[in-house]
Amino acid sequence: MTVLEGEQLTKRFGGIVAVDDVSFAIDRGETVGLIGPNGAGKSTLFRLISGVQEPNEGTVYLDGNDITGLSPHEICHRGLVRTHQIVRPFETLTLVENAAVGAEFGGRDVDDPEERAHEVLEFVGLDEMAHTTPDELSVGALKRLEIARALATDPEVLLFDEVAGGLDTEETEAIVDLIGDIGDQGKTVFLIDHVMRALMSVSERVFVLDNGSLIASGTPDEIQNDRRVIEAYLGENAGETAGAAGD
Amino acid sequence: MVATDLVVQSLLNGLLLGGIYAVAALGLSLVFGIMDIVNLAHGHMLMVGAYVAITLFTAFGLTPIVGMVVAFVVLFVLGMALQRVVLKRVVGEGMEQPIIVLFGLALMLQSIGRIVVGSDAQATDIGIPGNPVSIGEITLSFPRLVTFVLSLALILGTWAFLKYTTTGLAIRATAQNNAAAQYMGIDTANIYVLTLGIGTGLAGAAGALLSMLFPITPFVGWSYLLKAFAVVVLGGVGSVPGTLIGGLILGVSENVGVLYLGGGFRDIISFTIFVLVLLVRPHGLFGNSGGGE
Amino acid sequence: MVSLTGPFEGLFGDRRRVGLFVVAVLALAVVPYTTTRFVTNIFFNGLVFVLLGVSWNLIAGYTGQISLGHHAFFGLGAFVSAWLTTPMRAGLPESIQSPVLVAVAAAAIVAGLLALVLGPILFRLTGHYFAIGTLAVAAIIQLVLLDQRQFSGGATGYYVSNELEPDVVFLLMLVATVACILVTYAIVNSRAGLGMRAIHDDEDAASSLGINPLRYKMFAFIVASMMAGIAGGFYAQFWLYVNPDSTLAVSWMVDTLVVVVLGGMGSMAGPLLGGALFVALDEGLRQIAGEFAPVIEGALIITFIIYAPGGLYKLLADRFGDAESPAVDEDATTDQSGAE
Amino acid sequence: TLIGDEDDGEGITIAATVPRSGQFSSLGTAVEEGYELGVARMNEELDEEVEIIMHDDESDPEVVSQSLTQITSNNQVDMIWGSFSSVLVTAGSAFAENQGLPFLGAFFAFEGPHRNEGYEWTYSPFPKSRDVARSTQGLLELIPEGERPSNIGIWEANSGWGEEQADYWEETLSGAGYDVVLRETYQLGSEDFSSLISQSASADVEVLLSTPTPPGGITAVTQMQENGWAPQVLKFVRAADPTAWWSGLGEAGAYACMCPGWVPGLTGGGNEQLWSAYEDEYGLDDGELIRTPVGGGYNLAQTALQAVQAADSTDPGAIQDALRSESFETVIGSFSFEDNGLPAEGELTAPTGQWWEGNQHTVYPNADGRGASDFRYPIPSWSER
Amino acid sequence: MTLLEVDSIDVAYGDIQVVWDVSFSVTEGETVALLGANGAGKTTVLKTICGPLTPMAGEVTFDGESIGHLHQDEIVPKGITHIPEGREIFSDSTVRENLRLGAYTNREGMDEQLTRVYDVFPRLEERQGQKAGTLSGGEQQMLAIGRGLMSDPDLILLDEASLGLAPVLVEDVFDAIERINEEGTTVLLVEQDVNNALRIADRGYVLESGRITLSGDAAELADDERVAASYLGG
Ligand SMILES: Nc1ncnc2c1ncn2[C@@H]1O[C@H](COP(=O)(O)OP(=O)(O)OP(=O)(O)O)[C@@H](O)[C@H]1O
Ligand SMILES: Nc1ncnc2c1ncn2[C@@H]1O[C@H](COP(=O)(O)OP(=O)(O)OP(=O)(O)O)[C@@H](O)[C@H]1O
Ligand SMILES: [Mg+2]
Ligand SMILES: [Mg+2]
Repeated sequence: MTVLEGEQLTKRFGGIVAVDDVSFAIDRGETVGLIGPNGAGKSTLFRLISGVQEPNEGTVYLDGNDITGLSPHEICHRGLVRTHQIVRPFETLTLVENAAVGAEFGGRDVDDPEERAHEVLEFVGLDEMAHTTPDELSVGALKRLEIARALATDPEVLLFDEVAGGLDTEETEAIVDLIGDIGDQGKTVFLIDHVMRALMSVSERVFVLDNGSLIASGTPDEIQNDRRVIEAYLGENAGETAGAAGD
Repeated sequence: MVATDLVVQSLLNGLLLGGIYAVAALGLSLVFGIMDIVNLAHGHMLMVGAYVAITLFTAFGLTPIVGMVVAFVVLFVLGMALQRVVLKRVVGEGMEQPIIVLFGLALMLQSIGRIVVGSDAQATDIGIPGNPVSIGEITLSFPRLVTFVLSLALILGTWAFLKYTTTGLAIRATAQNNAAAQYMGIDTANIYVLTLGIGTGLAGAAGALLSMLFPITPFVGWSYLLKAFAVVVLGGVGSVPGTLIGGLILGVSENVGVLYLGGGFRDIISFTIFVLVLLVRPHGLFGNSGGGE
Repeated sequence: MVSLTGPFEGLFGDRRRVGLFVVAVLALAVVPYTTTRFVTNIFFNGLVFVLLGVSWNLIAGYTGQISLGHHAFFGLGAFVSAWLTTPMRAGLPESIQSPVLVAVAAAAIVAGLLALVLGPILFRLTGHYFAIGTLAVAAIIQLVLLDQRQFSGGATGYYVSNELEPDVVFLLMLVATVACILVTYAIVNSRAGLGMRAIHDDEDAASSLGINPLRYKMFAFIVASMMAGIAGGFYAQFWLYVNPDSTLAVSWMVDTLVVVVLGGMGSMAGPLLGGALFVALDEGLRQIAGEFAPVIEGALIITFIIYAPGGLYKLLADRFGDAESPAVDEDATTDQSGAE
Repeated sequence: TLIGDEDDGEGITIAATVPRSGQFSSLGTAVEEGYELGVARMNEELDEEVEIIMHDDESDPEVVSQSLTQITSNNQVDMIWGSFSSVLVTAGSAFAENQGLPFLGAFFAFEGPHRNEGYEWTYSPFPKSRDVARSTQGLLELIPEGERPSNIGIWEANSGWGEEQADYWEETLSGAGYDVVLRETYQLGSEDFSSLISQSASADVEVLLSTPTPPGGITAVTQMQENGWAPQVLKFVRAADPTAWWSGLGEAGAYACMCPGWVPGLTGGGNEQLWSAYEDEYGLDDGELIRTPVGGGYNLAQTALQAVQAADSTDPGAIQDALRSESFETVIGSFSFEDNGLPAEGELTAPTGQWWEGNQHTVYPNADGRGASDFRYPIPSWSER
Repeated sequence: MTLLEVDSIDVAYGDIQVVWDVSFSVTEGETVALLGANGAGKTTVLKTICGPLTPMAGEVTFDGESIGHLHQDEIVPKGITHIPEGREIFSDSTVRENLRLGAYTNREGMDEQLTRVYDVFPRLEERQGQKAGTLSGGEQQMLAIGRGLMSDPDLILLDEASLGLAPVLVEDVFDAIERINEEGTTVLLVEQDVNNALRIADRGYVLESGRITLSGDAAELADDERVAASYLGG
């Protein structure tokens, strides 16, 4: 059953068409990857979905309702939340407060936001540091904090923009496991990443964006062997890299 | 109904005044745009520059045109010292810290001014004989023409400096990304010192120009600051041509506006325009708004 | 909107602090009866600064919206309360003549309404632009009132009369200040406070986690403006004179900034300490240094910012080590009379 | 409060503030000199010792109020003397009304507060707006009928007094057959008069009347010169009062008329004593005349002296009674007070001074004292000066 | 000939020391990789070489000259360019202006270098008039590298140059680095992508918790099981 749907979405910046007539549908509980060359329009597509920017044309449906043009907090209240490509913690709040923001304001009825905040921190493995501030965290931990905050809103759909970027192997694996766990809880995950071994290992389906347009979609295997995708994005020896991480 | 002559006359008066407004705001705009510091003491620095010119004028009979150069140099040095000794310690501490430091400075300058020169209004005059210039029914004040030309020269000079010199390029780069500028081999600490020097030096020069037209007291700082803000916002922060246009818009709208609304509205007109522009174009008429994430 | 589950836990958790706070308030309460009017005036102004500081801190320190127009709400509050206790002078019907408390309440409400109207417009601006925009709006309000002599008395000002002794007004102001401090404390430690602090740190991130930034900014703005209105209302009733030139002057804003920064921004105790320090500095220096007082004051402000950027609060907290995390500090005690 | 609790009964203590700094600072010294000379005179004539405590009020009404609070908190004050301009004087007066202390205020012409504030303790021995308007008419009538200009221009300061004075001028002068061809408001404190000048030139203004602040007036004349326009008669009430006028403008300031309450050239009413006391105390150079605010301040002391003498007591109520019922004779003339503290209508002539060769001379009414001279008219165009 | 010599440096942020006794050297013409987990101190070492950080102890020598205590503005003209981690670009300037700024210390060679950069990253030429702040993440990364090349350095320090780049581009970037190196520029690079890094590097050092724990030929390291264990997720 479709939970998130984009219909003929287009976003232009001056002469540049960053997102060009993109339509897609994601089923409830699915984990879907989004890849594409730099500047393909991936982050822009996420911004259109999450309400940070409004599309020039097209419609976004969440649970069958039109959410185009709503502001980010309204969309969050309807159960869709995203993380940022560059981490954006609340610097002066402790980790538990960071997470509590999601629990308090996410728009779901949470009995005890603080308890919920500890739960999600526990889940991403940061609960021991609950009372410290983010400036003491490593990049990997900050990315996990982004995820924790998003989870605290108890969302239906999560958009992850490059949560594995810039992480070492160990951290990447931790994130991959985390995304897997989130998927196992029945949440819908839509994620962008250039780290193929991470993305391919968690995604059930993969969309490929090139130059603003959706050029392919399919299972990770199909995508990795798609000529067009290899040319536009993966490159010739991508197979090994992805394979190496195939676990 | 207001006579056409009067409208044209006011328009021209407004333009001449606007040139001065622009130069009075130029330093504020640069420091704001480049260093992201709102120089709350800008008006008071204008005042100091004006007193430099007044002192040279009354003590040595020096024309404020020369006084302007001296005022620039004096304030340039003051600005550099300010950055080197004080401000560099508070930038990056949040926007209110520099604001308070500069407020403290404004308070000091005003009180020192009061102690040193007293609170009587003083002025210079241009020191070159010149009659009002008449074109038909229209009369233009000679000192205003001279100050207008000098203002334009200062603005143009500043613009060319930023646009065409290597140092200017370095200043612009530092404004956008300090860390990156350092990676390019730019000594950004020095650039800041220089920028504040130029910003306050321009305030000094503008003060000297103002002393030719308006009486100066140690208390004029705040009102010039507000005017200068209006110009900066109209023109867009950090934009030199924008500052000129902002100044002209302000001068003209004030002078023509009072013809129709009455003199009591002079400042209300300018601040209302200022707020409207802020709302319609939050980054000024000629500023640009950043996008992306 | 605000869930106030146990907002005062931290505040009343520490007996010593509560004790200090109560002693300070009691000490202030006897000021009008044990000192001269001149000294009472100084303490009254101290209370005004504390209230302005506490309220500005809510919008600027906690919510991160550096308003430079706080004085407009103070000044407007002063005029509204002046009109209500002394309507005839503005040519208003005698029937609206009200007691001091009603007048001050009305001052708060009008200030809040103005914030309600201006907020959505001003909050289209961010950062420095918001600061400058608020400064300009305040200047417009001042100019309009200055021009509307019938209502403001113009440059000559507006004389106020009321039914209360100044000493009583002082006590009411003290009560109002304490109440506003408690309310601010409650807000900061409530759900709304969390939202405000999140907006302070990163508005976009807050928005994507479900916070409606405008709503909480407006909430902080309106509450802060109402408190400034209360301060203004009492100010008019205590001094019995308001003047658009000085009561709406930017110098109030500047002094408020100084109070908060001297005390420590984004902490509850900051404005209290700052208010006490500022008044002591201001008056003390005037007595000692005469015309050099403002020069010394300016130099001290600069020195403070450089060498004690966290303000007096941070200095004391570091020294006596009873600070919590700076944003949620619970040390709301300060001995005002001790700063004299 | 502790204010006024104890009465030592000894001597007379006067609290006063003067604008030593701020926009009226250029007049502060002269006002202070007038007070000092007047207090010396009081000490000579009274058995009791008279002391005056003066603070700087920074030309700020709130400082007026604070300073008076401070002085009365620390001293047994019997009387308060006002500062300068309606803005500062009304602040002092409000304080005095609250405290129930006799208050004397000069250097303001604004009648509004007297009518609206229900004054009981405030008395102003000083010519008021209506007197200024009448004396303006008298001044113009010094010009032979054939040459007399008829086009009046009024620059109305956007203040209560500015409006009141403009109303009186318009009413009095239109009544007398003049044409008020221009009446424009301007913002007090604004420094750009170029629009008003263009408007005046375009309306063919011959007589220019206004009430600017001292710096404002100086700027206005400078800008007239820059724009090559001048009226034939110029009267700037208050702006042309201080010496700063001449030091700021020099010859460009000549011809300007003022109404400072007192002008050198008046005789009687103690003027002779004032001159000799001044010479003794401060000295006068050759050809130098006493600055006008000195006379206004001195006149205040004379009024106080006569009130105390008549009351034969320092009791506030008794002094109040004396002020209400007695007639006074001072360097500015003879007058009594209305109940609201205004000098009784028609009793005071606002003497008009004119700047000439660095001094303020009495040109109206006709006087023959030191410094009196003939009214110089018309003002020549700038190119001929 | 040794171009860069890092001799037992200790580096700290305030009181927190993060680099202990690190020594290594880079010979002229070489490509050397500095590897390590997140937070190992790689960026810190690079920043110590190029100026922003100063070692508490130890010495950095470039071309026979001690540079440990110099600032960036003195170091860049000596021929070291640092392409920083993260996208330190001039967001309000156009792509072209960014590149011009890269040549701040090399104004004569600007045109030549511009051609070279456009050659390596045609995308930048396409977008030369666009405001850099509106480029996509990856485009910004390319710009940062291109800009670093503009000063025509003798030694280039690359911090995670492939971060956020599409796999095809990652290859392109590594190819470009190889080409730059072949043309005579010495390269010191920090990378997460160990495979690619060791593919183009001559030698490598492994940093663990602020200390160098392994070093050797690239080929040796690639085969070293300890490297494989920690970085290749094997
Ligand atoms: N505000 C903007 N103004 C102009 N152009 C923009 C703006 N935002 C994005 N673009 C352009 O739109 C295109 C798509 O950018 P987007 O950030 O969505 O790419 P992306 O797929 O996320 O790339 P990356 O993987 O590098 O992060 C890019 O060419 C970018 O330059
Ligand atoms: N400005 C700073 N202040 C304090 N500690 C810092 C600072 N910058 C980095 N650190 C700490 O120094 C250590 C080394 O950091 P560094 O950035 O050099 O690591 P890195 O190897 O480059 O890691 P990454 O792969 O994440 O880029 C880390 O523990 C980090 O937390
Ligand atoms: Mg992206
Ligand atoms: Mg690093």
